[in-house]
Amino acid sequence: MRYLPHTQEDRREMLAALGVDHVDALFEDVPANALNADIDLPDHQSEMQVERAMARLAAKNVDAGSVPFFCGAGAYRHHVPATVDYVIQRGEFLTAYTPYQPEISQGTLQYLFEFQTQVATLLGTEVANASMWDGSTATAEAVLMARRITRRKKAVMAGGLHGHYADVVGTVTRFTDDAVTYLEPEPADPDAETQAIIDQIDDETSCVVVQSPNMFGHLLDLKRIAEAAHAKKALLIAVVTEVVSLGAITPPGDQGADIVVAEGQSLGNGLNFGGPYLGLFGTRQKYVRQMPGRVAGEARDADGRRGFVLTLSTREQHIRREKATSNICTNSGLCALAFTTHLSLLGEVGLRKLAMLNHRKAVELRDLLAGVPGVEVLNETFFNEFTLRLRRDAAYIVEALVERDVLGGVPVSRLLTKRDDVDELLLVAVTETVTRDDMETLARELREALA
Amino acid sequence: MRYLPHTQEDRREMLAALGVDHVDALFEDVPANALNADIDLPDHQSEMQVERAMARLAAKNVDAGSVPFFCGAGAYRHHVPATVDYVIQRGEFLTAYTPYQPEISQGTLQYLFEFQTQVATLLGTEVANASMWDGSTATAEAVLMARRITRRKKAVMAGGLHGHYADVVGTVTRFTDDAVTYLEPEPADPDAETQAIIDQIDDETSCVVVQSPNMFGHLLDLKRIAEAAHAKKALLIAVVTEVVSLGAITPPGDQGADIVVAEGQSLGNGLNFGGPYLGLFGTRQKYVRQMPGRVAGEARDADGRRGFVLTLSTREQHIRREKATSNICTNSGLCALAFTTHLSLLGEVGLRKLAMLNHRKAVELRDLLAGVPGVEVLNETFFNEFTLRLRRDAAYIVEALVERDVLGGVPVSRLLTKRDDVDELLLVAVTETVTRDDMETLARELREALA
Amino acid sequence: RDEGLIFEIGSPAVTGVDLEDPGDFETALGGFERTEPMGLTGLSEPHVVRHYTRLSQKNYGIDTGLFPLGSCTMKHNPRLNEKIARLPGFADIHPMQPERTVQGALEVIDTLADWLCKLTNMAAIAMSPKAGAHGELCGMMAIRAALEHRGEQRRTVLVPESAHGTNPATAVFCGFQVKTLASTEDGRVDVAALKAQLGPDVAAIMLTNPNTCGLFEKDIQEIAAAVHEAGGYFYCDGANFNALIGKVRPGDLGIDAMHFNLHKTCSTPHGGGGPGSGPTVLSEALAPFAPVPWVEKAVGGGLRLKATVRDGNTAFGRMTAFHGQMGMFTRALAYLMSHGRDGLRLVAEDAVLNANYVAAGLDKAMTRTYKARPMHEVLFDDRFLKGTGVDTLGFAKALIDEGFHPMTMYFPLVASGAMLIEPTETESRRSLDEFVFAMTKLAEAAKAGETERFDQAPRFAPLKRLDETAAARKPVLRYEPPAPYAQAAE
Amino acid sequence: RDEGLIFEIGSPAVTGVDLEDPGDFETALGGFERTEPMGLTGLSEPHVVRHYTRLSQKNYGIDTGLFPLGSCTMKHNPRLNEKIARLPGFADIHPMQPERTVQGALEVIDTLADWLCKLTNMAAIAMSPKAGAHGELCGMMAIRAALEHRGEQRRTVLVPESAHGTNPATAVFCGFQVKTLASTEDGRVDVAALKAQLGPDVAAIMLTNPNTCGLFEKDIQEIAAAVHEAGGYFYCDGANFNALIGKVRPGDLGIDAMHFNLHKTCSTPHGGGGPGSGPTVLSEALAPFAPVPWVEKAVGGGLRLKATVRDGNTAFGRMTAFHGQMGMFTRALAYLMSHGRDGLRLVAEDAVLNANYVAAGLDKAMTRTYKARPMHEVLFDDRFLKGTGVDTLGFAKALIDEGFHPMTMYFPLVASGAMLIEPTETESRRSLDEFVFAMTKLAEAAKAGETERFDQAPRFAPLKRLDETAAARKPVLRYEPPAPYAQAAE
Repeated sequence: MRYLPHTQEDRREMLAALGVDHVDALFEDVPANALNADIDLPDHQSEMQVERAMARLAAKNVDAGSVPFFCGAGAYRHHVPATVDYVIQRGEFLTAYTPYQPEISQGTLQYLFEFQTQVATLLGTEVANASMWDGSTATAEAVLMARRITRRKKAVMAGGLHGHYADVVGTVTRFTDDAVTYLEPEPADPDAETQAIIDQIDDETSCVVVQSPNMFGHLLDLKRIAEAAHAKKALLIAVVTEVVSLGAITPPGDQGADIVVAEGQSLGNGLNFGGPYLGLFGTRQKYVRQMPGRVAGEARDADGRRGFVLTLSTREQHIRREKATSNICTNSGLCALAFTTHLSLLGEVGLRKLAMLNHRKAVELRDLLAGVPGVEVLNETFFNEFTLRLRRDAAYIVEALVERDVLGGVPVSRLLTKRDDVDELLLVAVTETVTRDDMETLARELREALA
Repeated sequence: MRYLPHTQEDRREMLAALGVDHVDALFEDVPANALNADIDLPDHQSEMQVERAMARLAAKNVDAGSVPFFCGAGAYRHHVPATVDYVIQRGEFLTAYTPYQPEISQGTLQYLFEFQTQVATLLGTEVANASMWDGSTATAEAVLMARRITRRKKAVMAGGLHGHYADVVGTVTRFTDDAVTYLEPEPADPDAETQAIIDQIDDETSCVVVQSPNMFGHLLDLKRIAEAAHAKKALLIAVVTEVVSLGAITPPGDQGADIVVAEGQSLGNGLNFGGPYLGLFGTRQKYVRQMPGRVAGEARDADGRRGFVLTLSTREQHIRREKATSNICTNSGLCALAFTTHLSLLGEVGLRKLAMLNHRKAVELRDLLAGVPGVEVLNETFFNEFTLRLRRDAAYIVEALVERDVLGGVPVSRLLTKRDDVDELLLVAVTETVTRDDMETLARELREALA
Repeated sequence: RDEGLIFEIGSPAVTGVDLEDPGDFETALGGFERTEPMGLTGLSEPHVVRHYTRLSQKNYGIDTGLFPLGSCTMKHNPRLNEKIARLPGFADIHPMQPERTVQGALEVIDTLADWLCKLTNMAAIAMSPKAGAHGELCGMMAIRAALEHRGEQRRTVLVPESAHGTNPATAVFCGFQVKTLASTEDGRVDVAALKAQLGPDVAAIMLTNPNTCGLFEKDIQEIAAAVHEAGGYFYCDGANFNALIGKVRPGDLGIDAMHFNLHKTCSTPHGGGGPGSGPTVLSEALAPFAPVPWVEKAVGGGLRLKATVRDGNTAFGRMTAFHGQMGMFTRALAYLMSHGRDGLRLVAEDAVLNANYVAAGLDKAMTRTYKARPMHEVLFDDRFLKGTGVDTLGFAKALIDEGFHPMTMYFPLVASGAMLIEPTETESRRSLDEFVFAMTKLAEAAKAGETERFDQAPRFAPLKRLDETAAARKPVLRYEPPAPYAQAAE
Repeated sequence: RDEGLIFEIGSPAVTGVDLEDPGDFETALGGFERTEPMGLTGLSEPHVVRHYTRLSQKNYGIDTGLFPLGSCTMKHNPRLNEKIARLPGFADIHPMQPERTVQGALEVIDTLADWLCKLTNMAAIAMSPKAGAHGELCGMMAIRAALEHRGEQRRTVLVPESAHGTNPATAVFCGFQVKTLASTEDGRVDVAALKAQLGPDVAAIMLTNPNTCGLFEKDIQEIAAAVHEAGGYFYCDGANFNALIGKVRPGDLGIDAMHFNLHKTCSTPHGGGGPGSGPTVLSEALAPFAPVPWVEKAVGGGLRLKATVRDGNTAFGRMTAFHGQMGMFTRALAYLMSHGRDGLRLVAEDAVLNANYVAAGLDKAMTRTYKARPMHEVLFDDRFLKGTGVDTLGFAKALIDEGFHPMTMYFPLVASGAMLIEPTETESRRSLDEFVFAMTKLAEAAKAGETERFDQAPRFAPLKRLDETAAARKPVLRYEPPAPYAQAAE
């Protein structure tokens, strides 16, 4: 076995040194009836065999790069510079442990500190943590954090919150006494969504959870909602599923959100069929000790040199055990590295340009699709994704587009699995990787599929 | 431009600091008629655009991994462990300069020292250098070295020497007064080849250049040739184009060769359409100061610690200029790293197993193809490649096999471009990457193509 | 040498990415355009590479040396797995693509699920948990859902003092109350005391096996039977599964749920703190409550993704937006296939052999907490340092100067100044010998009163000892640009 | 910390590769089987990764810092190019596959050839040379072939003293004799003296432009005309083409041949000493003599590889077994396309700007050899060190302690204690400022008599100063296992 350094002779000698003659003697405390059961699995394979088998599986999938591609809904296909992938593959990053020993972990700690600064800047918050698992779990953590801060139980989920995010919040609060209210989706009317949120805020409300751009692509007036929430001493939790949008849009923190969570996959991280992704989490300085997850902070070494350490660990499970702010332990370190490397490459000018390029392409596609018979564009505002109401069932049309070698978007019915009234809605996303040709192909094939 | 760090403002300020107002002032010594000519080339492109354009070109090729594949003739498709590619991509290796500053180049120097030891061990020579460009140029260098040692002008090229290698020797000696004799190929009779070589050795002979396994796959009795050469004080230069064979075969050095050159591509390095490859070069200790190319040697630092340096540089062009043993400067450092990493992974047991596996598969294929009507196997001995005499033109058959999605081997006519009597000869190579299925496919398709 | 922060070495005007110019067009941002400068900086590509290369060189990783971190299983991370995870057919597919365009991906999930179930002899598996702690949550939620389904209100979860902190944290996260389980002198659960603690309010026990003292809970089948008889469930923390893989199936021990840490046992890289992956196996009793989504055979052939809970099944919910850590699944499956049944058994055997070898090697110099045969890790305490003026922290930091990462310190809490050592199976005998030699040398130095080398350790690391207390007192969590001169002058 | 050799840390019994067992079979090796043990050692995969990772950390590279190596053009190596070169369609194709299965590869060669010809305004190009020195050989052989074709016996090649050592070595390799070309006080070729040296035996001149003093040979067109008039050819060493790319076309200056160093100008990585790549452009006069193979349009469409010389063309031969450094071609083409016409001109401008900026920055502390405006590199000599007791070598090694790679030393030979500095265009202003600061600090220290810091330099590198003289006196070029005890005891 290529990963196991011992020869049979090594094993024999080491066992002899331990005074036992068979390795099973080392498993003496295991009940005999549970030792060495025969397991119905194949024996070891060479690197070449494994690579071939896995490559065969990979080849059974239609990768996004091989066809015109318009899927979004919380996962976006952006171009990731080759530099990013090089950086995260360096063994000193890839094979490092959680940086509990700061003297030999400054590489990880410094990039986390830089990452936190970039994230806080992007989200418009005072501080940010060192990452969460993804946007959806970060959202659930935010709801629990709001409860700790406000000591109130009622959480209000906006109708435009990503359906799966709402499900995750529902799951995490299922066995607590939190009272979660789910508002109706308003696929075509963001003002109605906003009003419904505001109407729900009362003196019992811990937080409102609002996504903007929302699941349907509409931009919401977070400032108005923040004011309404703050009037009742409730918190606004803002959710962003496409972090590139923050290169073009005023960040939720600047609009008054108390906690901002985001899915950071768009920068530095590939689609990966949904994971690993990267939860971003920012909040106000005053709430920092209620914040879940790890944080890196500045420190000095014995010689007075600047360095970084994991800090505020008294919030965390390995110190505080059952009183921890969260059970989260391993987070998304390497995804955070990919994110911060990509963002360091982009810089402010690059991120703004990238965001506006995404938006311009979306505007272009909107114009193209608006002319397709049987298609109604529901959005007046959007960033790089918008909703179509089709003449026919969206899932059916998406399947028809597959036949035409186009991955045409995400049917809303896949996000709101419990509803029957969204079957004709299709989410269409565009990024800088989409060409004019791709867009024209979509318009043409959609026209034919709907005909 | 993503690779250029200056902003326009930087450039302006730096020019101002230099007291000039336009960059062209820095090019004041260039004749005006030669400055800033318009060049008919496209402007810069984004990473994504370049990647797409290059990927489109790559997709126009039939890569070896996608079809049953039997090409050899001096370039072999072996499985290279992913570890090797990781190691050579580490920036500290990839982006290092030639290790002239040993204190900050111990990484490169130590692996070169290890490489030289492995190469000398494999070739059966006392010493080896730190690599040449490829097997063919190493062969030409060996001929020139033999002349320096023997002060004789006659070099004899065996009939079984790879046709392109013989061409390279011919080119390098074209403008010198070396007298090179090229013997007739004996595709079916290695004994005749051996005898012809021995018959050519006389008191004027500087060296005989003999490949084994030869171009047709036959194994030659180098010991007999070495004895004949040494009797006349001529040198035997042995050439190996498939270095994996040395895991199974007694090395040329042990058979009496004075200089052994080899193509090292098979270990660690991909096919790469012919380059970069890796020339291996070994010889006797007593000839070391006539040896071309760089060498790493052991040294001590000021504290007495062991280290490594480039040594014997008084042979080299940067010191000795027109009196240098060779004009070679840059060699194949990174390819040598790939080679030594792969060989360190294999170790002795792995290399032997790999070699015997290659040989076993070749034996298997020989048995299969021997039964195909219209095919005559010319070899009694071989390692992982042998020669077929076909009922029809081999180049034609290879084209016919392409239609059947098989890359069926290399027609000898591509190696011996000046001859008309080799058109029906086909070289067929097998490595550990070839499956039983692949072999059966070749046998079947060949049967049909010849029918 | 210090490396500046990107905010210090970069510039707001620089970018290392070339992009098409968006040009002028009529936006649809509804007046929410970002207008203010953000304050981000950029670097050209050459300087990005250099910045992160230099940072990386300040890190220690498995690639640079042995990681004796007990309960963390830091083993070799094969590059093959990195290569496979990057195949476009895996890396460049969207979670919401139509199912027939991702049959290979579903097959990866399905195949990995099959391997993990067979290796544990368990009925079902939830693949979506994003990390070990998330897997714990999954298991405990399944237990809550099962209890709810039975109409029971049990609220107590028994956890030993030696447990990972995530265990009690997770239990509380699901609305349980935690009670500490008593242990015996020899470092294992006190079965008699456990039985006394069982009752109608006990929902579950959470054990780690081998436990965090490195000992196999030899009465585990008796414990499982007692818990089941009392109407509770048995959650097993899978962090230490490396001692058992291919050799012992937890399902044969009577457990109801166990998470994997794919980034420990299955070598998907730790990455400086993630991403992890926490698939969680479930017993027949808990299987109906597994969260969505899961992969199942489709009626017309092929595989489908079951992601909706509307048709009356008993899934307890959804744990994450998509289907789990696909990027880790491909790596883990490649790892498992590479070893195979025969190789995985060797993994467990060598892991246990190595820990025993190190234990024996260190017994002369250090004080082992429990006499019992260790499994894949071994627990020492600070008795051998008594009176030397050296504490566990100083001892561990001095190990850095010897070229090793420190062992796990002050955990588990049951030992005074605990030092928990886990070498893993990917270390050679030579490397174990070097480690034992270094530890022995340090122990001798401590006993010889060379306190300075411990107090000042590490001396040869990129930085000297960092003041973590001061850092926590007034946390600085982001870079703030220095005040402009004018402002500073005020 | 020292890292043992693989022969010390490995074992003959260990392998890090799993292979199918070949089993028993009847071999066809004709009695030449290897029977003796070889003496190679193997390491498991984890330890291979660790060994080479640790070795790599003892290296300096462009990724870790600035490389002020004059005439070596060490610039940023984009990772995009590494990714592209590894596409299976490029990396996994055989040089002898049928042409129609490698049309994309032939297109890469053809397109790169077109770029290089256009950037130089030259008629033709030989793509197969494997490195710069090989390209020089190609150019000089083309000249020999052209002379032979003209029936002339010219044997003299004029080379300035400041030339790279490869120039005279190559000329001799082709059977020429080398004569040294006179230079003027200001560091350039003495045109009048050159004209006087021209005659019926002069086959060619070999110049570098900008020359190795960093100066542009401003009389180059006059020189070219004179050489041509005298019946000779003009070989230009392309090592310094980075100063001109996109900005000045050598063909407009009258040259007949020039090699590229793709690993310098076009950023294909230097790799610790290769692989390089040396495509060589040729004038109309030399084009007919270019070596095989080359890519040309096929009659029925597509591209073909012209590799045979049998049909009476004047190709001077074949330089290498296959078609050149394809792996470098893909990288170089990606580099050129990324920059484009506009970006390449900026490359030359920024390269020259940076050298001038550094030159100006160092003028206070050091002594510049020539007053003339430098191009992409600048030459200093050791006059500023006179009387300090510090020499160029000590000064350069002290730079290592400041975190930089030394500049080129003792080359060109025309300056006393030469220090040739080339920053390249991929360094930022900040990085140049840091370099100038470090150099100035060292110059001040030398002048202040702090000789110890130079004599003992480097102090902070992986090793102290190595004794190269002793190493060359009794060269140890391979590892020899220590004699067994028994033998040693004799």
